[in-house]
Amino acid sequence: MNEILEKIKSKYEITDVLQKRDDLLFFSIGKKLLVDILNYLKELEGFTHLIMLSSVDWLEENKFQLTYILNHPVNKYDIAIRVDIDRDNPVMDSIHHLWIHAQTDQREIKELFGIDFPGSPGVNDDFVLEDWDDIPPMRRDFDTLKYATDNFFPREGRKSYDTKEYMKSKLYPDQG
Amino acid sequence: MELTLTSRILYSLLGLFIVFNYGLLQSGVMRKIVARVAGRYGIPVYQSYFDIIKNLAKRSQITHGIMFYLGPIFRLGGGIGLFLFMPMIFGSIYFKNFSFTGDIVLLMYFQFFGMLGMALGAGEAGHPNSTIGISRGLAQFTTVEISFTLAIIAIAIQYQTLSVYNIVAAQQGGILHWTLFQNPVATLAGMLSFLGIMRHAPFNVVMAPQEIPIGPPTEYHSTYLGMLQSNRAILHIVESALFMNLFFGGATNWIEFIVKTFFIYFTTVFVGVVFPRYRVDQSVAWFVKVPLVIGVLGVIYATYIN
Amino acid sequence: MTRMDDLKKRTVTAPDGEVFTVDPMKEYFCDKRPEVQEPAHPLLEKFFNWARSNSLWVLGWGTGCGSIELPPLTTPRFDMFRYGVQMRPTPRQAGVFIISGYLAVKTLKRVIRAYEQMQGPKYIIALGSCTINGGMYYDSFNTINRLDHYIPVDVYITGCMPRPEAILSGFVELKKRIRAGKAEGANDYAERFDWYKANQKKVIKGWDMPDYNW
Amino acid sequence: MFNIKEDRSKFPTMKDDGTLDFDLDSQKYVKIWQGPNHPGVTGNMALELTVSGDEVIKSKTHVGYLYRAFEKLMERRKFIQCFPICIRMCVPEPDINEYLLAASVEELGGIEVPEMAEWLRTLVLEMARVTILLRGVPGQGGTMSLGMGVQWGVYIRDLMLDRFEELTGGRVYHMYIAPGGVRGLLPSGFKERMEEVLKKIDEFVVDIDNLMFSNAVFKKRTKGVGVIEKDWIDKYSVVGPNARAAGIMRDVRKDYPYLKYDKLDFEPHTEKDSDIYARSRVRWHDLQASVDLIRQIMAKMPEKGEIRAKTPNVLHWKIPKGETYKRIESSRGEYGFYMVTDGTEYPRRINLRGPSYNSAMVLLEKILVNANISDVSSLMVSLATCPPEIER
Repeated sequence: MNEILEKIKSKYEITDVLQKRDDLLFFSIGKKLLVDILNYLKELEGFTHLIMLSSVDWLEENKFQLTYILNHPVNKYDIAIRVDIDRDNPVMDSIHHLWIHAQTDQREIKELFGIDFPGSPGVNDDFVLEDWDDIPPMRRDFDTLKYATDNFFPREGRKSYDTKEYMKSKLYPDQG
Repeated sequence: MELTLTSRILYSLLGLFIVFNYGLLQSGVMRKIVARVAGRYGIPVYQSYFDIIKNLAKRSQITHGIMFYLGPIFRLGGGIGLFLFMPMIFGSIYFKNFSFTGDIVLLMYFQFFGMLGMALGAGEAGHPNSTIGISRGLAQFTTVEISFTLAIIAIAIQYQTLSVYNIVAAQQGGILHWTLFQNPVATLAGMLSFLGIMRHAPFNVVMAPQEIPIGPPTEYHSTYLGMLQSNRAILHIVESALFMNLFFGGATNWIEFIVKTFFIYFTTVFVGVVFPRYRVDQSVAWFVKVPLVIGVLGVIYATYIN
Repeated sequence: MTRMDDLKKRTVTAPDGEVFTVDPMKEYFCDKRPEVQEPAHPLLEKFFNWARSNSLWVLGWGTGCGSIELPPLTTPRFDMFRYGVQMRPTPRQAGVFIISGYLAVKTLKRVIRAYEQMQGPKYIIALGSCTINGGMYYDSFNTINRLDHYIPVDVYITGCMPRPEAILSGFVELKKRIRAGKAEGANDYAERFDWYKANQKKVIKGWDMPDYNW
Repeated sequence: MFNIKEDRSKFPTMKDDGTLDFDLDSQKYVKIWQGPNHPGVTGNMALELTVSGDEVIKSKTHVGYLYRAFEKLMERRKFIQCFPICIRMCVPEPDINEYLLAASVEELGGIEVPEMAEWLRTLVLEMARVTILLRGVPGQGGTMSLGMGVQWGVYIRDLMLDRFEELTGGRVYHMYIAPGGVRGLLPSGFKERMEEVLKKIDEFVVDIDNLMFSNAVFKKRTKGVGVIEKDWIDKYSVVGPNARAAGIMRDVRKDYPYLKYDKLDFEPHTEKDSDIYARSRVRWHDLQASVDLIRQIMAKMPEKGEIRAKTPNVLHWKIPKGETYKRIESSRGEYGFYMVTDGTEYPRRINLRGPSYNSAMVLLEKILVNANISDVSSLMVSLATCPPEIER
């Protein structure tokens, strides 16, 4: 696993490398270099199997993080590449030419996070939601409880406590 | 003594009533047998009565047009027509129905008449699944007719008659006189086509629930469905009675009638339980290959021994 | 909205060259308000209800996670056929509709469409707490919280996925309600139709069909 | 003897990039929805089929009918509260989600799972695989109206659910695997009762072989239908039994051994011709392998042992910032779990990737082209799609 890391370090400028386990490696890369490092890993290094493309919303640092997890079926280890995209104009170039099934991931991320992948086939189709007019729901600034209580008819009598306060009041009632 | 026309009609209606009730109970028994193969008790035997009463008791129903309304009527007409022109009990003047007038060609016409009427009615329903089911049903039924007509020709050559009444008369007198033993090849062709007529498992692509949810009758409900169900009960018994008269020597009393039709119909259920379903092109290809050859051999065999 | 172009008015040239216009909104649906269907003469209605209760035809569509407990009902151990219950694939012929658990908004639109296509006295069995107060998904933006605001429900069965025995007891409970003549969900839907439709339209935004289409 | 000149004038012409050019308004094609309410669909998933005659020209998969926004809800719940909601992701096989969440939380939280707990987790995972395969293997015949096999299979699945109920208290959702270990030891006499159920499954395996696999009509309907070529395996990232049916060995239990699989000897079966028959044949061998695995586990498992590691108070458990990808071999293939934590009590992001995500969307749309309408539901069941896995 280390010689792969050395080769990548020599070729591309990657930051905060994390050697998770002996067969899992995380590292971040610039947005521009992503497509050709994927191409390089897929064609030359034998990472032919794209497991997943997922995205994490770091609201505090005002950025999205896209994670591409690749797998090497012969030597049996994985590489996860993180890319940071700023939240204001979330656009990323598509990789459906490398793996055809990536278009489904990109379609889901477009609908649920609002990150656009221009050129990916069928990226604007409905994936899961139908006639959705609010902001993309998986973003952290979308409050799902408020949306549910406004639109659907919550039945009265359902009270949910915050576990910490509730436990404290139960265990130490005298402290108030 | 000859019966007057009105008493003949009344006795035919009595025969129809017996056949209708026997059909409902028999379909209950058949579904219980299929359930027992799966290891469970299955529906109560009289469940078909509940289903028909419930369907007739539905409060609302919609119609897609006049032909949609006439579909089940044609289907029921085909079933009852098949019943009327065939002797239920050979020898008894009461349950001879009107078999002296019609012959086997009229019966085959009624067989196809019911399916055509249903096809037109279901076509008007406008549901894509029913139109697909119709095209499959008619395509399959035409190839089923091949081996059935060849078996009929073999019998006609052998007994020199087309009237069902005389065919049954020629088979009286002991088991060895049945067509089963006179011309076993034609009987085999007939029974293979019977599988196709009854549309049980290897050939039930017409009402295939997993592919096109129940094909033609998708849009039929409440009273239409009640009519279709009662026709299915009558048709099963009358079809097996037709095959009983042609190949297994007819019936001289009701007990023999019930026993024979039960076992004839049981063969299709017996085959259907353990077989998955052919696609339409495969079932059409199968009917043109195997039963066709057997039918031709049956005709040759009939001309040879005659 | 790629989905909507199927329902727009368009002119089509048939293979034999004849040109005609197709207006899907009028031709594909037939919209007429549902009206209350009066029960027949009391004595006859008692007999009909007895027959209806003994022949429950369930629509074979598992809308939620509870539908994994429906196949065991057809096996020798539970065998719902002894109660005269049977699965039917088309909503036209079904009489009972089992909403098995939570209901996404996208499924709710299809459930309403299937419910309105069912005929005559029709009954709804709702499984689990997700149909009562949203259950575990009370805070999800895509699942409804109270089913009875959208379609009239006859029998609720408890259990976060009720066991097959519980579903069988639900069928027996439904039989009692039918025989007692209290299972009039269809008429209730017809009487309070506007209230139901307002609730449905509040949740389903792209309502591209007439109000009541059967 | 007489050659029929193939008249394909009615059918659409093939464009250069391999797709067909047809316009829906030319009245030659029918659009049929094999939609959410369809007995042939293995869950709530809609196939929008464009059909010319009996042949499917184009198919588009619509999902979202079972969407409950799991990942959004899990961001609002503490780690221990995520367990009940995480299992309800895929109904026929819930235990794999339980193990994946527990394993991720333990890896990020830095907790060592004791020996006995790992044995029990392996046992529960193999029992879950047997439960889903008992319905999956005969289910292939069920799409062709071979109802008998499905009834026998689902009945024996019920007996296995009794063992689950005995061990964990729940029939389908078990909540047995908790962060740090498992919730309880085997009840006394469990092994004998499990042996009875395994004997019944062995009989069922022979019955289904006679009833379904050696049935002439079943062979005619499945051999050579829905073939997946070898180079599609990487292009569409096909995993699990679908890949093994094409001759490529993809089994997470062998490639990345987790729990106790390195101590058990089993050999995943591979076929060559990768059509519907081969895929159901591979799943049939998987069923037997799992039954044999359960016997091995129960033989090698120590009697007593510490079953739960010490975890901090689960209500205020803060897991340090980190991310991990855990994978497991579900009955349908590699099932992955990507979790990101940001040091608070709530997970920052949990993303689950099941094998149906790729096989039911893009691969199914490719296989269905030029398929007969009757084969659509058998093709979908042969890929072992589980629709809630796609939209979670």
